[in-house]
Amino acid sequence: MAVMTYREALNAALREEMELDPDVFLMGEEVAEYDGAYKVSKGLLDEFGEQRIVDSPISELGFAGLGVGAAMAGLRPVIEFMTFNFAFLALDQVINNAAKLHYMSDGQFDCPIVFRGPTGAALQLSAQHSQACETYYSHAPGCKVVTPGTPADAKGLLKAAIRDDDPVAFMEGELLYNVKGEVPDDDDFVIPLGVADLKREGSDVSIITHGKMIHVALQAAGKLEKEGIEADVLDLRTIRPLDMDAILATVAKTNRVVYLEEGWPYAGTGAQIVSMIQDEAFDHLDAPVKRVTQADIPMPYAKNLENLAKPNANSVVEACNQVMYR
Amino acid sequence: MAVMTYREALNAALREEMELDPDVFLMGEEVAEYDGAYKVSKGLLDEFGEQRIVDSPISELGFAGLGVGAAMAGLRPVIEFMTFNFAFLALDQVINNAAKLHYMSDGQFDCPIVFRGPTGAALQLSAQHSQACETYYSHAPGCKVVTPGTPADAKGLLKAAIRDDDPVAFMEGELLYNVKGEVPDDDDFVIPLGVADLKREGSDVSIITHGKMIHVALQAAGKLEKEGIEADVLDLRTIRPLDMDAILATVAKTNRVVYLEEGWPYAGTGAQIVSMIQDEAFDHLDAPVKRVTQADIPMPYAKNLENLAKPNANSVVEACNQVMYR
Amino acid sequence: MAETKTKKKAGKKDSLEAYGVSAEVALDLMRDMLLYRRFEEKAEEAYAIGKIGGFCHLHIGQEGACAGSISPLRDDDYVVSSYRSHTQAIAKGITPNAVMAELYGRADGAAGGKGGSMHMFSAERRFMGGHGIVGGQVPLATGYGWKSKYKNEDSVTVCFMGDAAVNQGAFHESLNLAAVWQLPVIYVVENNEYGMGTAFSRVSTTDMQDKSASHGIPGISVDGQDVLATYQLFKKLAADVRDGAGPQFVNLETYRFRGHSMSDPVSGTYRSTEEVDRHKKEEDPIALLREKLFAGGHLDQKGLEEMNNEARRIAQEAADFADASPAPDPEALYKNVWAEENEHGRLFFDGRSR
Amino acid sequence: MAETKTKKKAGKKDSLEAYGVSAEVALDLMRDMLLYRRFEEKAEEAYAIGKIGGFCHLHIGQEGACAGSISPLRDDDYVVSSYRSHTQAIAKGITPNAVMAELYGRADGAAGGKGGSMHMFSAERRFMGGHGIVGGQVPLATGYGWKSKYKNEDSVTVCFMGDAAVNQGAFHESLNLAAVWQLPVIYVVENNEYGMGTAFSRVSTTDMQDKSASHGIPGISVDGQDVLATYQLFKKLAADVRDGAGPQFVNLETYRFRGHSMSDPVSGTYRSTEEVDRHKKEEDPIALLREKLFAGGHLDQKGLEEMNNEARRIAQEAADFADASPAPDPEALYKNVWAEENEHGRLFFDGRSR
Ligand SMILES: Cc1ncc(C[n+]2csc(CCOP(=O)(O)OP(=O)(O)O)c2C)c(N)n1
Ligand SMILES: Cc1ncc(C[n+]2csc(CCOP(=O)(O)OP(=O)(O)O)c2C)c(N)n1
Ligand SMILES: [Mg+2]
Ligand SMILES: [Mg+2]
Repeated sequence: MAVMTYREALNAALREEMELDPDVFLMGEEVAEYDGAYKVSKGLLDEFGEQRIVDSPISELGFAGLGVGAAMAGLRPVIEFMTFNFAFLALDQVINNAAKLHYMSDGQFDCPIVFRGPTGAALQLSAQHSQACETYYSHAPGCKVVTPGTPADAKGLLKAAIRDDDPVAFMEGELLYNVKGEVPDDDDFVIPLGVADLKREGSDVSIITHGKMIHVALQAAGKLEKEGIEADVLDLRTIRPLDMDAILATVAKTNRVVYLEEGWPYAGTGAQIVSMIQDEAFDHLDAPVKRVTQADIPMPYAKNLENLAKPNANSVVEACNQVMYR
Repeated sequence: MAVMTYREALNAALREEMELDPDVFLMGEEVAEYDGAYKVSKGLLDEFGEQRIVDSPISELGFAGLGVGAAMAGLRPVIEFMTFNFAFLALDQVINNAAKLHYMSDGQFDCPIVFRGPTGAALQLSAQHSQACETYYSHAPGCKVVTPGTPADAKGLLKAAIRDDDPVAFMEGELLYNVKGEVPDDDDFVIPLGVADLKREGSDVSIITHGKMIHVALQAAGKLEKEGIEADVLDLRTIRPLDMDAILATVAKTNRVVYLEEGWPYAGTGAQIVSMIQDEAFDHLDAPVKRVTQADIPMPYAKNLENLAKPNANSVVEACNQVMYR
Repeated sequence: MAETKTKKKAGKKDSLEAYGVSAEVALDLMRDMLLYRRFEEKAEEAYAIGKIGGFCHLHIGQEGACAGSISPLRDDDYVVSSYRSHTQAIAKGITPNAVMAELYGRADGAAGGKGGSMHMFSAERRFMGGHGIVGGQVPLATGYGWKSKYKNEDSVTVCFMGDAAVNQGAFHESLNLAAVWQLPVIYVVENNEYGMGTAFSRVSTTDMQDKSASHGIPGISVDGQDVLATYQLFKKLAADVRDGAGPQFVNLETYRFRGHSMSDPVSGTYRSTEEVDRHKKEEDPIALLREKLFAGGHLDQKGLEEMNNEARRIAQEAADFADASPAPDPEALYKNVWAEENEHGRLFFDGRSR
Repeated sequence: MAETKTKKKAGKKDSLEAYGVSAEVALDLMRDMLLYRRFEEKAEEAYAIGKIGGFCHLHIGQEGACAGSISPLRDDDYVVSSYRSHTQAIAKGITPNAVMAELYGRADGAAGGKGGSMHMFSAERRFMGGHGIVGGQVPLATGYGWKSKYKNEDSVTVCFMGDAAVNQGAFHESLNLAAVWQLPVIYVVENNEYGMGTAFSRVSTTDMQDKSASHGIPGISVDGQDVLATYQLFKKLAADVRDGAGPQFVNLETYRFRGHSMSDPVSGTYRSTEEVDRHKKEEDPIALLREKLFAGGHLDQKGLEEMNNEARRIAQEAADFADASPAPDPEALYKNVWAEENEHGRLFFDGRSR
């Protein structure tokens, strides 16, 4: 297995899919000449030319909608949002068009489009640049949501997302781009959407999470291990489709669950998952499911406040202790 | 008490608040000369003139943002979205500006603005015009969300929303405008935000809901009554702030809960409330909380499909039977 | 910025030759317009007796704009529009039967009953919808143009929108993108002077024709009540754009003879009854073409009546077809939410597929 | 549409009189620009040693645009801008100390440490922010203008944005609203030729000055490196708008001497080092004014050095002040999320206020 960064893994996935399918193109701000604001598309302009790696004006609503139209007409666009914070401007095109067109046309038009870019907080970027946006996309049927946390997942899932015939919100993490990890050397390494990954095994408590929070979860599991507690760490990887079987399996095993997510609590992913767990595994629960989220406030700039606002390993450990009544 | 329609109640609330405070104005599409697409602002142009009742171009992002700016500068705008379905276009201004400005400026600027209009499905308006939008607004700290279901609540809560110093998404129902009900004659009838209302008392099962679904809940309660089951019907009225005390009280009383909402399930209001109930009233629950929502699909046009897609009294009764293990 | 300004009402008395339009084409346009009128009247009737639900936006009065702009197009050209698009769907080749069945919400409708009045679709005919969000189709159209260019096809996209749509950011962002990338898209405002109850002059300080000026796209006005002038312009524009002329902007001046939708008054509040009557009398696209055809000896009263009866027959047949078509199968409810139901994981969250 | 076109580089050698600017004002502008330059250099230095975090967008090279446009304003005028606004905040009256403390994320910062580089605010000075979403401040500015008109005040709003912002729908929607309602707003593009790494000519087919053409608002270009020309124009425009001239659009031509933000290269990728060097050499707003002041005998080398030392002192003092200011109290975390914490019900959902 090759060791590469999350950024390189995404880059490789894009390159491979573009080589395989001439209808795949990448459009967004600074993706071409500048190699991408976060250099995810590095070198692709040279390889594929300006018709397929396209620098766009700062018109999120316009170029997202252009992508939806191109997808309806048969292409397979990958639309990069420099970050999902800017994609509120494009949300009408994602929800009212991309997610609904297949149904409204009774299946006549597909929307094989990927909207990708970082979501959530990086470091000290303050309120308008530090929002985890999963809820806005996963709420709507017709839209799939993918949140890879490792280089391997980034590569395998991006390839699956590009091949998927539905619109996919593919949410990365700015703080993940430099993270290194092993990525299988397979000629064509694809991870199907809808399969969670047990990133760590343990039978005392389940930490379920997605996206960049898996690293926080694993850190927390390490701390717990020192106290003799073994945690299952389940990485959902995709929020829609959702691997409910894997969720129910870990709940049945440990009977104690913590859901960890980067975003705000109200109507977050965790709320939905708690709602399903208590419904479908009521008798397996030995304690209420606890949730660990960002503080329920806009993200502050000051380093000390930002640290207090973000979920961390200690708050996860504390929640685990609560569900274990320790 | 006077009997009036929900529409008249809203109209009266607007009139009274505009009479009391010259800084309150109403802006939106067709609100002035046309009396409002749904006639909520009927007669107000004559009374207050075109500086305060303002017809806007179809520029949701622009006029919502204008409202936010006006609020920062000291006015108290009421911005009408013809329906919230069109407000996806304005969401950036609501979430990134209105909801965050108070915090980002460390309290220097308030945003006393009301965004109001109908949310959810009316009759056969199809996918793009039939979306319940609560989640998009309640997810973000800094934004309050109000969903009145009766004329009295419409009046008392709109007056409170206009007086509130924070941005409020005030979500009405197109199908509610003609609903009649008693409205207290008080000179100044205000219902504080954050107080749920027990619309019906019973001790066997709790139906918790908000917005226009209270009518469905009451219908279901009527059906259950015939079977000898008495339901508590708790109308949250405001989603943020949320009357958690009232929720916990009904859970403690009945130990069995159904959450009913008009919108999609994934990360809906119900998910959040289930998550809190199982956390804070774990030992009170005799059965998992069940949720009744719109079918998890874009709204279809055909009458038969639309009826199947909407939550109804029978599905609520069925869910109540489930939580009662009948 | 603007290049041509074909004055409204200009040339109404001219002969066909002056438009460079053959009698055959002119007669076809007449047939089309009559069908659109009779079709919409039938829809109006069906709405009144509860066969059609929801919103229903008629094109009555705007038939010239529709026939004149869509007839010159090829099958592989793309057309997309707003919610006011029953007749445009027919013009692009969806059968009146399928359009009416969609209005009725039936299984044989152009969208299987799922779309309704605002959402007609045909992938085969490249009629890309019927869209309900004002301006929402404009970025999509830009995407069809992108696809044509990307694939080196010479197909053209015609994007219709109402006059109110130019105040949406989506319009301006799209025109700029189309200009920067020189996309083969004709953006057309069906300027019927009102967005619901709001006169255009109340929401813009410039003329419609200037609305593309910021983006360096030529703005061209044409009288949409004059179907021949409209046809002539669109024939030329489609050819130009096919040849690489880049994006265009057309102010297609027209007038709606009905209310905004079925629940809105025709006149009385935001426009006077006299204004509407004057337009009906002086600017009915069907009457205007009739005059020309009669004057040129291309058609007589009898021929016209035959055409009209045929239009009536087709509209009636569509209504009968729609009536006979079944409601969608309840099983259809969860069909086509996703193009691809992944092998793993849950896509639906209402318990259906647990 | 456009009315005046003040040619770039025009008049650089003119005497103060030609601009109608007194020596006193010119010297003040010099002092201001020197402060902005030294302040931003200090921020740059602090960033490099980790005192400032996140993004940090400097105004170096654009001091003339800043000083010339804001100096003519009154205290009760509104200014709002993008994330590149440290010096504009100072120009509108926030103390350098408070701006630097905000950059450091400290309790005495202009937003109590919550906003950071992109979000400076002062309700008292009517500096309405620092905004991070490109174009997001343009509708807000329209709202300040609305308020002035609503309250019959003669305050003027100046809305700054970058050249890339004109491709946002928010820009076009706002200009149209301002035109329709004749709001007292001056929309100003600080046109530094690039949006991050994208040259304006790559994302528009028209000149900047034409970007307001669709909305009937005059477009005026001015050389922002020539602080006197800028001052002269804004003095006039502010007076005109105060007198009811309605909205204005200014193409304020300038150039950024640094990278887009601290993590971006100054040159090499999207612009050549020669290009940057040439601008620095020929179009430094400070050097250009210095020449005029020296030539007119209004300032000598010694006077300049004194001014410069004073600027340096203020910048250093700001850094010292920021350094000494405490981090925000952890208690501040949940403060000011809401303006009004309702008596009833739960506003926070993370368990904090259970
Ligand atoms: C974004 C958005 N805002 C508001 C509406 C409600 N609405 C539907 S049609 C309409 C008027 C549109 O007028 P125009 O564009 O002139 O088209 P016409 O109806 O005249 O064909 C409005 C306000 C909508 N559908 N979408
Ligand atoms: C809506 C939105 N899209 C993208 C970004 C990321 N971004 C920040 S600044 C910038 C370039 C803006 O350039 P310009 O408007 O010319 O301003 P300048 O930085 O030159 O002052 C971009 C793309 C953003 N902040 N907001
Ligand atoms: Mg119109
Ligand atoms: Mg720039």
